[in-house]
Amino acid sequence: MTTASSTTTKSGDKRELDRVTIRFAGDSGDGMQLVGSHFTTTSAVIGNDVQTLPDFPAEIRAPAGSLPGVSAFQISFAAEDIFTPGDRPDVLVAMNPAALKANLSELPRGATIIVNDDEFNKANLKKAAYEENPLDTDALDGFTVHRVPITSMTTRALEDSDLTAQQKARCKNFFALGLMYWLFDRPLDSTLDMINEKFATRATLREANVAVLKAGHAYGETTEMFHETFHVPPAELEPGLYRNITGNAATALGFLAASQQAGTPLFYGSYPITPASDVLHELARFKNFGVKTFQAEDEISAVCATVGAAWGGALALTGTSGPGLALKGEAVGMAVMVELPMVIINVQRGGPSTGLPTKTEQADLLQAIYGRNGESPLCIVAPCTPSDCFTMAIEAFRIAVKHMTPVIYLSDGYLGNGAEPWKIPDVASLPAIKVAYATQPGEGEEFLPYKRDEWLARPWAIPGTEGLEHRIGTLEKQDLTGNVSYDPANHQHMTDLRAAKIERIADDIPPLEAFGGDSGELAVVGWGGTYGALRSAVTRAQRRGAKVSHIHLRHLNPMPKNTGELLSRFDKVLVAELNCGQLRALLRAKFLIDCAGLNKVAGQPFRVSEVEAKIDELCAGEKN
Amino acid sequence: MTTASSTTTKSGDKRELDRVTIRFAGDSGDGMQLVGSHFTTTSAVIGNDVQTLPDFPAEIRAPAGSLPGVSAFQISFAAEDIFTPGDRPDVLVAMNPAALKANLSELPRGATIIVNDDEFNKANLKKAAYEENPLDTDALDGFTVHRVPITSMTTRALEDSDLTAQQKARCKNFFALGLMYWLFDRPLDSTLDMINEKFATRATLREANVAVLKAGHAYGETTEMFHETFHVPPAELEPGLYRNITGNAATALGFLAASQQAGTPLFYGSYPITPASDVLHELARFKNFGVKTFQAEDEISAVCATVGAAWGGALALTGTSGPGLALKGEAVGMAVMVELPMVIINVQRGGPSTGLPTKTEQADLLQAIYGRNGESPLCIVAPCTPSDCFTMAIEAFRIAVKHMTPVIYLSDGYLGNGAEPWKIPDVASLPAIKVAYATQPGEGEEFLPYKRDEWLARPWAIPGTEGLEHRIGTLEKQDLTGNVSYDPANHQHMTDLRAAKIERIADDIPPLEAFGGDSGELAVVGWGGTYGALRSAVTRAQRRGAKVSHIHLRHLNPMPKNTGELLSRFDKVLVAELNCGQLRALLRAKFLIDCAGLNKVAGQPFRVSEVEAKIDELCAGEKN
Amino acid sequence: MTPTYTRKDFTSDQDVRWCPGCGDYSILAQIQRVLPDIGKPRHEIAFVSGIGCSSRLPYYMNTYGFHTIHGRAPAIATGLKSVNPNLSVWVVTGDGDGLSIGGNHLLHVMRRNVDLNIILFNNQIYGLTKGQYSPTSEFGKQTKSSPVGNIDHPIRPIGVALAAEASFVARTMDRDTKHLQQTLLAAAAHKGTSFVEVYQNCNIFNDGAFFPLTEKATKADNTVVLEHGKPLIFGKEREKGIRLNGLTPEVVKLSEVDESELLVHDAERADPVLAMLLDRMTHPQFPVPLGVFRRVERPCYEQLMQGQVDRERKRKTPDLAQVFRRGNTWEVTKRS
Amino acid sequence: MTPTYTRKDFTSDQDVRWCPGCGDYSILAQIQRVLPDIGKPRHEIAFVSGIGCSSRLPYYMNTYGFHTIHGRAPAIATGLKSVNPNLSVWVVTGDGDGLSIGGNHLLHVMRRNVDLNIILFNNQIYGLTKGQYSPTSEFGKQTKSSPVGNIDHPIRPIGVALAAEASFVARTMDRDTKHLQQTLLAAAAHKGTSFVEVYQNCNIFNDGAFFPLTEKATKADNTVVLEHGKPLIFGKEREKGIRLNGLTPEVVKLSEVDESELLVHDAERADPVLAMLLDRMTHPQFPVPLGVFRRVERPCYEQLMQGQVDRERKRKTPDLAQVFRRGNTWEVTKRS
Ligand SMILES: Cc1ncc(C[n+]2csc(CCOP(=O)(O)OP(=O)(O)O)c2C)c(N)n1
Ligand SMILES: Cc1ncc(C[n+]2csc(CCOP(=O)(O)OP(=O)(O)O)c2C)c(N)n1
Ligand code: SF4
Ligand code: SF4
Ligand SMILES: [Mg+2]
Ligand SMILES: [Mg+2]
Repeated sequence: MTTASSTTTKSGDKRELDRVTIRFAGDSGDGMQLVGSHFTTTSAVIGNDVQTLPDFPAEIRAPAGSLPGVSAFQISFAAEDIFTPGDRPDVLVAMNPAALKANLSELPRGATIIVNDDEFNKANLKKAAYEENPLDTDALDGFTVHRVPITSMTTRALEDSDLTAQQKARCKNFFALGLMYWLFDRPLDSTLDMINEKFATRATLREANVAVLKAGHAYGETTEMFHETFHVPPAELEPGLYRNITGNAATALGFLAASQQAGTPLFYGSYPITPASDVLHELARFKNFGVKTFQAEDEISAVCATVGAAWGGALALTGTSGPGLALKGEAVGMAVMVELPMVIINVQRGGPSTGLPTKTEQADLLQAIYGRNGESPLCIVAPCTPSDCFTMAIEAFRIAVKHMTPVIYLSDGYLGNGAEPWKIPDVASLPAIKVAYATQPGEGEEFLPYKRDEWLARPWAIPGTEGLEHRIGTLEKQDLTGNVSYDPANHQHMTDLRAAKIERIADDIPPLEAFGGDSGELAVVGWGGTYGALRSAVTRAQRRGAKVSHIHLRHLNPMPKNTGELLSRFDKVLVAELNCGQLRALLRAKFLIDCAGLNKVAGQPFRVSEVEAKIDELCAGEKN
Repeated sequence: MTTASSTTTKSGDKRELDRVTIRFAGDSGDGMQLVGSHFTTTSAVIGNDVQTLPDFPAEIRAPAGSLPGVSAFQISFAAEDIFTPGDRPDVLVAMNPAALKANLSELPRGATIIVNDDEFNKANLKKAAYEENPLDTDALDGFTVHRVPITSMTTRALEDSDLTAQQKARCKNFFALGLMYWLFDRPLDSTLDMINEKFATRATLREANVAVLKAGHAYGETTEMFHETFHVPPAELEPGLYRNITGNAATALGFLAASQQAGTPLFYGSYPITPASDVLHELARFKNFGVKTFQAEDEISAVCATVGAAWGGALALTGTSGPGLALKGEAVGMAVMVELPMVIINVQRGGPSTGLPTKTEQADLLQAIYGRNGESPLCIVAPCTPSDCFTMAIEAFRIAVKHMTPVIYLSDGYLGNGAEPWKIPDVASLPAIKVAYATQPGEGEEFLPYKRDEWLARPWAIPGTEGLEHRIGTLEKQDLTGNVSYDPANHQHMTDLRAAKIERIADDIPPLEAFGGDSGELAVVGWGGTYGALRSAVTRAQRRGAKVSHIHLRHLNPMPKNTGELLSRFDKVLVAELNCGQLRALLRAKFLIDCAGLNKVAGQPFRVSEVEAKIDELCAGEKN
Repeated sequence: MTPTYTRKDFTSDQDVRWCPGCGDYSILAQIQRVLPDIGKPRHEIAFVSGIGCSSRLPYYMNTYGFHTIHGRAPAIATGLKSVNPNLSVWVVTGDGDGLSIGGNHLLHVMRRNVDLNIILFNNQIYGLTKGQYSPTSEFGKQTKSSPVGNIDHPIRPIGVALAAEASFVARTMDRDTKHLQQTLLAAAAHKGTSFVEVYQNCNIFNDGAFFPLTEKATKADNTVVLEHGKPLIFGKEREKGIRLNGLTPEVVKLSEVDESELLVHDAERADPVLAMLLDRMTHPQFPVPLGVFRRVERPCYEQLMQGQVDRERKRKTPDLAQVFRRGNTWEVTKRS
Repeated sequence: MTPTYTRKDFTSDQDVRWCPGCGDYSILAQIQRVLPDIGKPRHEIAFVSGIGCSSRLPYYMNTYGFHTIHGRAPAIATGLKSVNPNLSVWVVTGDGDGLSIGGNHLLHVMRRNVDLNIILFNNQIYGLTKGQYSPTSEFGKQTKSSPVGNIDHPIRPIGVALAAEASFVARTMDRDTKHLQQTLLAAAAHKGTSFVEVYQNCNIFNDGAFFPLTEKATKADNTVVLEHGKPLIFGKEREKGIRLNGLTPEVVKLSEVDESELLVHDAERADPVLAMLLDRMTHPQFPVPLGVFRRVERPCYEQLMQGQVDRERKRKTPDLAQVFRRGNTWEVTKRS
């Protein structure tokens, strides 16, 4: 509703808007993630572009009603292409005082707040450390506040139900959802379908949820609390079949697809860790595709088993988050040395150490590049949106198998847990991955396990193949034969070869493109999950006439060949990332370009406005 | 003898030389390391400056007489200050064909070769893969070859001894040593003393070794094989008491001294690994100083126990080599998060992965800086000579304790195993390390475990202290209290504080100095164990009139405050390191200075001549 | 002199953040209840934990505390205890933290017999990461990471401790607050590594895993309490016992078999064979043994370590200057 | 059909680089001798090792081989076997590699019962790193890293394997080439993890550690060979035996005690209690048991894994397009 360019036309009592951002906030037990995802699907189904941001506060359920126990889900839906879940919510639904307190500072003045009035009692106010009821003071001046007795209305709606009092109370999220559906002019069908499906065999629960959802909707319609409702028309999206997908799910599907495209079974070795665990959960459900998941005793075992699986000829995948990647370092070095193809997923989270496990960050880039002993080059790719997780997963294995190298796939908590509409690809149109194991050499020919092809890749010679018996190992190896070699010149040669092999991948990836002019005053450079915020900010600045382009790296090592040249065509370069300047350091070292940095390490994604402000600062001349 | 500036004056039949480099080479079982160290001590005792380079070929004893079984020890001794064990030996002592073959390519034309003629038999030639006896072909044309029947002379010298035949054969290294003492005009006393001490209670062995040593000496004197002997007069060294010391021993002594200076017992948690194990062996012998050594079940346990010891108030030290540092990454991140003082030794070796365990390399610098998840800054220091290992060990703990941070101490195989004369410091002159544990706060004051001093260091509050009970942990912590905090602004703040704390150390270390002019045509920048080679090469170039200076970093993170400014005063900067350009990347990223690189990854130190050649290339204008 | 404490003295100012109903609350409460009785001033007590729901415990204790990284608490505690043997050091870990990623450290700390009290909260699930199977989860269990069933054969915590020759090995349960307290006190009193497995209910991801053992109606028939020197008798009416048939235990009725024929528990037996045999008794074939399986004396690691220091100190006076001068030295004088 | 091989077929072209006299040579030779008889073509055999002297073995085998990193071979082998259950996979490890840094992987691979043949070369020392004490080194041992004596209580490899419920557990010695061969063959024949501890002499850093057990003069009195179903008899004249007194073994003379009273070995007993008891018999109080301690059948990990895949495949036809469309979908059409 605060969208700068929103055009508002009265149509009866409905106001038309370009974009709205809503945040549902409540206790961890209040089911906020669930209503969030219902709202998302409904909005997507009616054709809005949608972006979401779940926000789990901590790993364990904190005491009900407390500040650390607040769980939130933000969704932005729009009549145009959008790239982020919105900087600040236009509407906050606060199911209790703690939810209000934890989120109030995020709201822009003028925002709408809907509170569950019933929960603003003494006990809950105290748990949220409110001395006075904020609804009764001037604390909320400047906001439009609606006090809705959600709990009691829910109970009333379930008077005739056989549910226990506790079960009834648990339904209140659907009351809030129904109310929001009414307010934002959304149909109930999709949610009703899902309720029917989920509770197919549990009639009492099904009926209760339906009743409460409808009660919420009816409440909006019948009370006079809301003077107008809002309508966000469908966005102009690429035609096709869509579903909503989180980055972690897209990652799992991407790797599943890679395995199908390669005609080679997927092996996933992993140890649970937030926020990467969902990839394990997803892949474990695809055993019918030949996927084998190995829940290891730790991350070291997980990566080592994956190296073993790679040796055995599988599409070998391991996955983890920050601290787990630190543990895998030594074994990833082994994979570099023996030159076997595999992919290492790292869903980055807040660090250092255990850090902020449920929060997002991009501070593992340099760990990915350098976090091993010795000169140990490998390839790094990073998806940039939840959907792109699918695409880059396939790309990661394409490179791994063709170039016989481990590839680190850098996702992050924001991508992994965030969801967006995904245009379901046509299976037939997916890129092919060519797997060609070495075969027995011809008569008189010798098999050389470290002989290289034009990409400097060595053969993938898997145990079980007749005539290729050979030994690999982690000591330095003689060129061609792979035998142990302590020869100084050989070590130099092999070090150079390993580096050249990775560099050569640059010939096999698309050039970097600028969104906006190919030259100009400012290039905003990013990588990974900040894509949406950067694209939005750049788009807005461009609309205001700034000569700014957005350049987003999805291949981080090697970088596309034209990277230095492209950047050098801009007067200024701004590298925006959720760390203290890691990509910036790489670009400065590689290209000696004086990049500025926009850096944030707060466990939160960029706000579009933060990026915009920085762009304005750097493009001072062009300000409109 | 090939020293460029050697002045040769005839004095009787003795020729005077400035500098000589000898390499003893034989089978692993031939005791080459032992005679090498005797020769070193003797040379040092008579006042030469000495530098040595042991060269173990592999970790396990290869079959006797085989090429992989060759073990060598190179020593350079001079009448002037020297910084390296010499590029190429003037004299090679080859105890068997394999030793000749393995080392021949290292010899400059004109070098002297002394072979143990007895061992050039069919069997041994075959083991060394010689088709013909090289002594009988023209393979050694251009060298001065002396064929000495060392084995049989040794046996003859021991005719009357009660030793077994095998024991007798083992003495032959002392024959070679005696011969070299004669040739280079060195006294036998120091070696005789050592033999007497070592075999104090084993008369037969004592007498045998003495007899053979003298026989070798006599052989030189009585045969007419050698036409002249050589004399290298004493060097002008700083007056004082000296001993010979390896970098690993100096490291151990430095940390022992740090503990004494801090008045705090040393805890060393380690897991054996080449080439760091010697530090464990050394420290295990200092239990009488209160040193506690813990041989852990792995590197992770070693570093974790060390974190526990740091928490408990000890001077907490852990040590390893390359792959071990990779394993320690996660736990080092923990130390960063809880801000406890400790030192992590990494004696770098050839990588990646298991790599070349007995060879030297400098390829773990970026692993040290970035090898952990999240933004995880810490301090890094690197000694530059075996003696400097002592100095920088104390410096490491001075910083760790004062700034409450883990410090990584980057040694390498070349420093660790190499030896040089060490001017024994006066204990009273050693720098103080001030340890001040937190004490109970005054009445009404609150103890805040994350309150900082002017260096941004938090208090060191150790369990057992009354009134300071508090909790630390690896989740992000609230400023001041250290309680768990998920607050975004706090995370940013703490991230910034951790970074600022490390940056502030720059105010507490000496500025970087240039050897040579403070500005000029070329700065040769290095770090760690390449010091000697770089200093020699720069000195030579300076003598030839080049405007080149040598700048050596011993503090790598943070760097001295004047680093960028100093480098910018040179037309060109050359960063020479035994990796693919790691310091260079840092300097380019930090200062946007277009540094050139001299890089070598061959498991071997720089040759002075290699560095000189590169200097000449870059200073083409000044070439004389 | 140790002050007189109450439970409150061991309660920190941090809000406890476990799911309502979690078994961890009881374990925390019993720890806080017994600590006043272990004879240590509060500032000489330290709690070290790894990562997991259970590992949050140190935050709630008003002692020294360290919430470290996943699986490594035994190693960190080893370092702490080595440099300050006077502390009472407690390690809090979970079935995942202690037996999955941390299995090796656990094994080695126990064989070294570092004087620690290790409390392993066994809920047979990964709680903190929201419900994957753990090394103690039953074969075939369906969880988030094993939607068609766990294929890992579960590990026995007590068996691992015994293989490491831990000098004190016991098992107790969150819901039996008395037995839990007794066991914690016995662990604290023991010099050397005390390993205590606590059956703990995770009511969110693995509710009821131990109900047959913990609930009033079934407890007496499904558990047997081990007491040193006493025969193994159990059942609601204490009407059943355990008899050994060769190396095989069997359940007998006391109406049919005389008490004198029953297996008598010997926790102090030098070798751990009896304890190992008892550990093999599992539900539902047997009642599950609770109590102290083994309690033997052997030298503690930190004492041995300190002992070497003390002996060496007596043998060789520490003299830095002398150590510097070890080996061959020579004097360089100013050349004229 | 498997070709007929000789030892030579299993010898690679690489020079063997152990110290002359090292026990590793014999183990290598016996492995090469028995491989022709395991019924596998050479290209279906893979050797995986960690780091250590022993772990160099794969380089010398003309099969597939992988010299990996320290301690991790069991995990790497698990991955390999998981994706290709048809291979015969051998893990070569040392007492340091397998029980120190790699202890946890060893434990977990055995409880999972991955069908591997694990050969642990126990020389009670770190050979490759030149002589530090290992987890199996005796208490008090002086080594480079323990100049005044090792204070770690040694670990029993067999005990750890049994605690992990390994399905095949055996011990043999480098110098008894026949017994070594037999044991290797038995290990190869077993489906599931076979764990074989081999006493191995490191003549450089720990010479003679097992001489009382391996040398002709003393061997018969200091070892007892376990044979399934046979009583435990030993001694130069087979004049001694082992009898059980309750849970305690005792050495008896056959001149005084009838053979029928002796303990009869049962390697196939369902629970590992007897094997655990036997593992406690140590020199010099008892003869050291050699042979197969335990051999039981339980499902292998890789089979269970493959079984789930096969079952799921039958249950749900894999259809990528359908999986993509899981959950709620909607169609976006071109707006007019
Ligand atoms: C290195 C690392 N790997 C994985 C994780 C994720 N993780 C945290 S706790 C945990 C397991 C928790 O299970 P358990 O130890 O049984 O404790 P519970 O939560 O059940 O008390 C895992 C896998 C982590 N924090 N660090
Ligand atoms: C991560 C890592 N830590 C340490 C080492 C050093 N290391 C190599 S082998 C070894 C122990 C060898 O002992 P063991 O496994 O008993 O084998 P052995 O040499 O006795 O056959 C050690 C500590 C290493 N290579 N990698
Ligand atoms: S998830 Fe389970 S173990 Fe963790 S706090 Fe909740 S109930 Fe307890
Ligand atoms: S060091 Fe010992 S184990 Fe290693 S090769 Fe030599 S004798 Fe064998
Ligand atoms: Mg658990
Ligand atoms: Mg060993």
